[in-house]
Amino acid sequence: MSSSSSSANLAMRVSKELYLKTFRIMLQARVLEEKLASLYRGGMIKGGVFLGRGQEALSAALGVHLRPGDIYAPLIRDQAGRMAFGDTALDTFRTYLGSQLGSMRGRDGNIHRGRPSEGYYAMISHLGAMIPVVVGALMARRFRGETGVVGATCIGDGGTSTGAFHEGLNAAAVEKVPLVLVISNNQYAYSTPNHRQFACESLADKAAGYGVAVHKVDGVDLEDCLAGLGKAVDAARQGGGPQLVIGEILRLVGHGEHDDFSYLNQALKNEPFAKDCLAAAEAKLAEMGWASAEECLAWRKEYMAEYDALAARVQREPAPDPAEESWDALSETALVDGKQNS
Amino acid sequence: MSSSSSSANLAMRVSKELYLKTFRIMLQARVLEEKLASLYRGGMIKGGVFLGRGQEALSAALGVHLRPGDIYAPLIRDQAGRMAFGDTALDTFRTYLGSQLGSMRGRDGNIHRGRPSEGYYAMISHLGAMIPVVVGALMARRFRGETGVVGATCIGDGGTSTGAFHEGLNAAAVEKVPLVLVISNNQYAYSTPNHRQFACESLADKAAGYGVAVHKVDGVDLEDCLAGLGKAVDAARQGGGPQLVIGEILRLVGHGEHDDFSYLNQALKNEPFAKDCLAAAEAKLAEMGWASAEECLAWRKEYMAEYDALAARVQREPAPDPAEESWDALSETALVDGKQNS
Amino acid sequence: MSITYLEAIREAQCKVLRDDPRVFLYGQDIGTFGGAFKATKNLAKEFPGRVLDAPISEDAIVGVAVGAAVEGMRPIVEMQFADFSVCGFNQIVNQAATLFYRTSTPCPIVVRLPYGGTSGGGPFHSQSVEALYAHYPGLVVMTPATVEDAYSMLIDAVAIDDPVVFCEHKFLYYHLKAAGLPQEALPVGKARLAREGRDATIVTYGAMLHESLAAAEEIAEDGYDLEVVDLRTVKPLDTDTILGSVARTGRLLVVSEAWPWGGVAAEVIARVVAEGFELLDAPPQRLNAKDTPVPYHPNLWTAHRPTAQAVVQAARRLLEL
Amino acid sequence: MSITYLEAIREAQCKVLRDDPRVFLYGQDIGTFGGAFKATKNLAKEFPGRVLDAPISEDAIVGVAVGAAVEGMRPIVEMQFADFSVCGFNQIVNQAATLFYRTSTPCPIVVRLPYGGTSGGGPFHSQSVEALYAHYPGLVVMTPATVEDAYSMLIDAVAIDDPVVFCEHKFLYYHLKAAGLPQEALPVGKARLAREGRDATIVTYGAMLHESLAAAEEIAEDGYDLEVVDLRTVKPLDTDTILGSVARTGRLLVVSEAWPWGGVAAEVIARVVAEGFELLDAPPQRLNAKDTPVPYHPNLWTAHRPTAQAVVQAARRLLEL
Ligand SMILES: Cc1ncc(C[n+]2csc(CCOP(=O)(O)OP(=O)(O)O)c2C)c(N)n1
Ligand SMILES: Cc1ncc(C[n+]2csc(CCOP(=O)(O)OP(=O)(O)O)c2C)c(N)n1
Ligand SMILES: [Mg+2]
Ligand SMILES: [Mg+2]
Repeated sequence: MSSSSSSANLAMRVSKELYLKTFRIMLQARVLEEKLASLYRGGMIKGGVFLGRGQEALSAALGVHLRPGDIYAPLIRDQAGRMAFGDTALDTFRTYLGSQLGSMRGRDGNIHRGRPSEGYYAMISHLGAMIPVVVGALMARRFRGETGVVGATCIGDGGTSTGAFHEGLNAAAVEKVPLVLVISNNQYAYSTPNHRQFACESLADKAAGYGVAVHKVDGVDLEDCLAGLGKAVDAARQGGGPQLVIGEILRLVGHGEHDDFSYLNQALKNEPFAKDCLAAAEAKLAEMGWASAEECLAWRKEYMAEYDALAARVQREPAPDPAEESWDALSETALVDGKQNS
Repeated sequence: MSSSSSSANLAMRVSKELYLKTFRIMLQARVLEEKLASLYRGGMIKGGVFLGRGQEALSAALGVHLRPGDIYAPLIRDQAGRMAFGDTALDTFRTYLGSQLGSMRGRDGNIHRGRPSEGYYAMISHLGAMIPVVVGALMARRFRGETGVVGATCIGDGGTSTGAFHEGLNAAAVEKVPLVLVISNNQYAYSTPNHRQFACESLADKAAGYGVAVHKVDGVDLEDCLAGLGKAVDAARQGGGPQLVIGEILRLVGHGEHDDFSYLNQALKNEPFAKDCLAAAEAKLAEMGWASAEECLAWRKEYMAEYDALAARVQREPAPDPAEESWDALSETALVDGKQNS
Repeated sequence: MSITYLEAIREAQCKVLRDDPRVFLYGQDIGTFGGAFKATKNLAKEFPGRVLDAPISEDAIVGVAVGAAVEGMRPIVEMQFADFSVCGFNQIVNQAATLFYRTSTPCPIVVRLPYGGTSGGGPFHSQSVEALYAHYPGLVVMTPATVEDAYSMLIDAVAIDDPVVFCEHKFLYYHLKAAGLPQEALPVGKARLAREGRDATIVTYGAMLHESLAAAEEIAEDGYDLEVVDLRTVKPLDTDTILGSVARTGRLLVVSEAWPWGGVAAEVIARVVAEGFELLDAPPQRLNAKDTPVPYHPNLWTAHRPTAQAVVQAARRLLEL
Repeated sequence: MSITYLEAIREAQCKVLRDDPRVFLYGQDIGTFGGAFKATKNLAKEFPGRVLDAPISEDAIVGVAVGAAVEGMRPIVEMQFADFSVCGFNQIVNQAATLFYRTSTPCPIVVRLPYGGTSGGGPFHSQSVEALYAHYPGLVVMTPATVEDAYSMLIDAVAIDDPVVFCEHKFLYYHLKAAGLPQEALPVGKARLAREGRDATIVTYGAMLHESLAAAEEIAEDGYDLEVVDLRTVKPLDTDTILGSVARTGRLLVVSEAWPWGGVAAEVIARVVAEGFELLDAPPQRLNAKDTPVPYHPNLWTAHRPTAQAVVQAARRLLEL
């Protein structure tokens, strides 16, 4: 594990360009999520809102290392990674606000959005379930002779307890596919603390049991996230087989916006992983002379204005109309039950 | 890992009494299974026959360390462990031959037998599924204030790939229950060799990922099995939490008696784990002067005669009679669908 | 003082924890946090060590309950949403449901499933899964529709020596209120005449009881009098009560929030026509959700599930047949 | 030359592997070993790298297939026994079955399920699970009953852009033979008139087709002429063909090997009475397995499942109603 850079260490392991680019994505995600939270409080969103506050560095660092043609199956708290992979603020709002024009057309919502045909997979709620799907996608690419492709997906500390996590990671290891699996250990699964979730010393101890490579990153340090994820993604891309990445962080918000997080063990706030990765990155930018606090504030304001406008626009978009729906669950309409002879 | 004893090493780590007792159980299991195979070939058994040939040392060594009041959920190849735990040859024949007098009354068969109310659990076929059940049983004992109890169950190399294995072992670790989980790595899951099943170097590498203690034993060396299982069972009994035991062996027969094992990689026969544990134990007995080949042969003949007679007797027992069956799946007959008002 | 459907479920668990030392609770976030819906609020504090948070392992959760039951406990398991119970499906239908038949060892577990649609729930937080469990032998499947039943049936469920799948409807959690807890209840397996009528019978359960009752009120304005039967448990199914009602009315509409293919509605109709064909004055009809995943957007969701309006329409059609 | 039901399944897979480079096979022991039932015998050799042994991970197996399908492949998955498919239930019903509805991305996977009872199979190697999958939206559920259908429907299944649950009956694997492979087939979703008759209609599928046909022959000796409809797919269900038959005969018996509560039999009856009530001269009846786990002992098993004798009895009762 590379520990986070100290302020004395001005030799960065990642380029200014990459750092800055990722920072801006993190900031976009943060601002966008703040807008989502405010829309939620205003009763504009019918379903739940689950934020990635505090996890932007880890999430975005994965997304920026992926390329078009790669496969990405983000999870609950990956707004930043999604934006890094190319998801738009527009489609985010459309999905949360249930616009008919959103990628999910009101049929599914919020974090479940995606565009599978573009390599951007749409998670189902059942935790762990996306892992084998990405493994299969990578097997398909291999069947077709494609090389240099990477498939990435994420899971929480809680999600590691699912049978799906185990079976999926094991299948990846047996098939030696270029999977990058990022575990965001944010100390809680909903209200459940780590000690009621698993008994290993570190989630990194799981890697040997699957025979996969493992990387620990400081999840609140953008530089370390970028360096660690870069190594993991490269290793996968170059044929090194599945890569497990573990980032320690703290969820800085409730499980969802309905949750007041009253169960947070306050002592955790003093842990190094409890830092706000965005504030830390901003401080680093200033320290490196790459961007000043004023510049960061200007960006924030720019994004706020942009998202306010976008949200307003999307709220005027048409909602899905039941009368226009085909109400078919099959693509082969001739095989829809009750319609096959009509 | 304690390696198997060399012939020079006459200082045994287990008592003559225990060694001899376990050997005789192994021999009983071997002879009984040979009888089952011959009944199978004779068309007397309708379902499948799955033998534990070559796995008797590992299986019996677990069984002899359990006590009345402990919980035992054996798997496919645990005829020896079952007999060590107190299952009888009579009930074995009754179950395989479908006698109405068997513990399963013809409703379930062969390896699925058990007497759960006596701590002897009846496996379902779905691999891995017994692990959380034993965990729950141990939690129940703890609720009732019982200490010093152990729950043991077994799984194959193939069974480690199931989600149930993962969730069950993780639950055991979180609850710190006195579970002893024995993995018999017999190199194959049906026809599937280890390298298509998992990619870790050793299945023992899984332990750290769950935070449980681990023991490797030489699965074909009775002494090592007895010593290793003894340690594991003691540790669990004394509050050391879940214990994972891994024994390397080779399945010496087909998956079931219908299977000619033609897929066996012949090179494996030269591996140390390919030894016949029963023959090795017999040689050891002679070497130690604890029992001669003649004595062993006499025992074998005794068991053969006993089982021939038992099988003949059981074959004359009544088969289950559909007309006498209640055909109720519920214990509360008043709640059986269609009968609740009658 | 009034009590909600959800509070009734909490109170029932509180009562069985108090009265029966064999009871313990196991499920995700049910300890200090009190559960995703607060169905176990304060119970961890009131009953220390008996309300345990579980890892995200539905299969192990049910397996644990089975093992504990074999050893004499009476575990109640909470699934965070019924939709996730399919991750523990094997343990429910193959372990718990077969245990007694195979070994004569009873398996007294209760699996609580917060089920059914709510606005914005979407495909994975809205499912009605009662038909899956009722199809398998060896399970009792309860679907309480009232505050009183939520309370008394959960207490019954714990007392039953067999595995009970307890489907509690999320839509009713906060909305549905009663004046207090019931003193007595119908026996398990008995359906309830929720509304008397003479022109047609609506058989239903869960949240659809309330849509059906509202529909009956609306139709009453046309001078039609609908009888409404609340199934209470869908397995066992109280065919006698249904047949008794159809004998009075001659017409049958079954309303279910589940998908159409092969659920409660089909089962009720198949029984009624086999045993009470000559009682019927018109073809029995059913009203189900549409045969797609449950959509997220409220507009779509409202069109996907049967509503009082849809019941009114279906009942009018039936009355005209 | 004659070919068995099982060989037809092998031949179909051989053909799609040969004709379509997007096809690959994934499942336990299906490689060199050729599968627990030899349904993939020699295919690993004939199509190197395209017939892959999987770990004992039913959930991951289906998940892998879904991911591959999204990327343009046409995976066929073999479950060693249908009974183990419940360990992959979540991926089938929540991942595969919802993908198209949610995202407009088709999910062309085939999940082969060796299902149904055989002598000595017992509770965990005998189950009929078609109703579980048919209940969920988003799946096509096939249940071929003949050698010809086993072949042509499996080829169809691979061509279909949606997930297909292919229930192949183990009892038919070795026993059922045909002269050769078919040249043409009915379209997917169309039921087949397996026997023409005028006195009553038996609707059935899978192994029960043959019990029903045998029963029809026996009853013919009494001068009664039974019509037998083979459903072929249970979802979609060809209601029109069933109604057409019932219109001719006026009587309906549905025979299914599955458990009674809410399966194919209930669904067929609910449809017939809703849409064809006036066609019926007698109450429609059904014959199912008993509502317990499938017993191990042959004596019990024979009593648990419907046999030709049981169909004869049920049909005689129906004819007398
Ligand atoms: C199989 C399954 N069981 C239960 C849930 C309900 N659930 C949704 S999120 C969550 C907690 C997830 O915790 P973790 O994996 O640590 O991710 P985090 O929310 O902390 O990012 C739970 C229990 C689920 N989605 N899937
Ligand atoms: C969940 C599940 N999937 C598939 C099977 C079918 N099956 C029975 S035994 C077996 C192989 C088991 O191999 P292993 O666990 O190594 O045990 P061994 O037979 O070698 O003792 C398989 C695949 C099963 N019983 N359960
Ligand atoms: Mg977490
Ligand atoms: Mg093995």
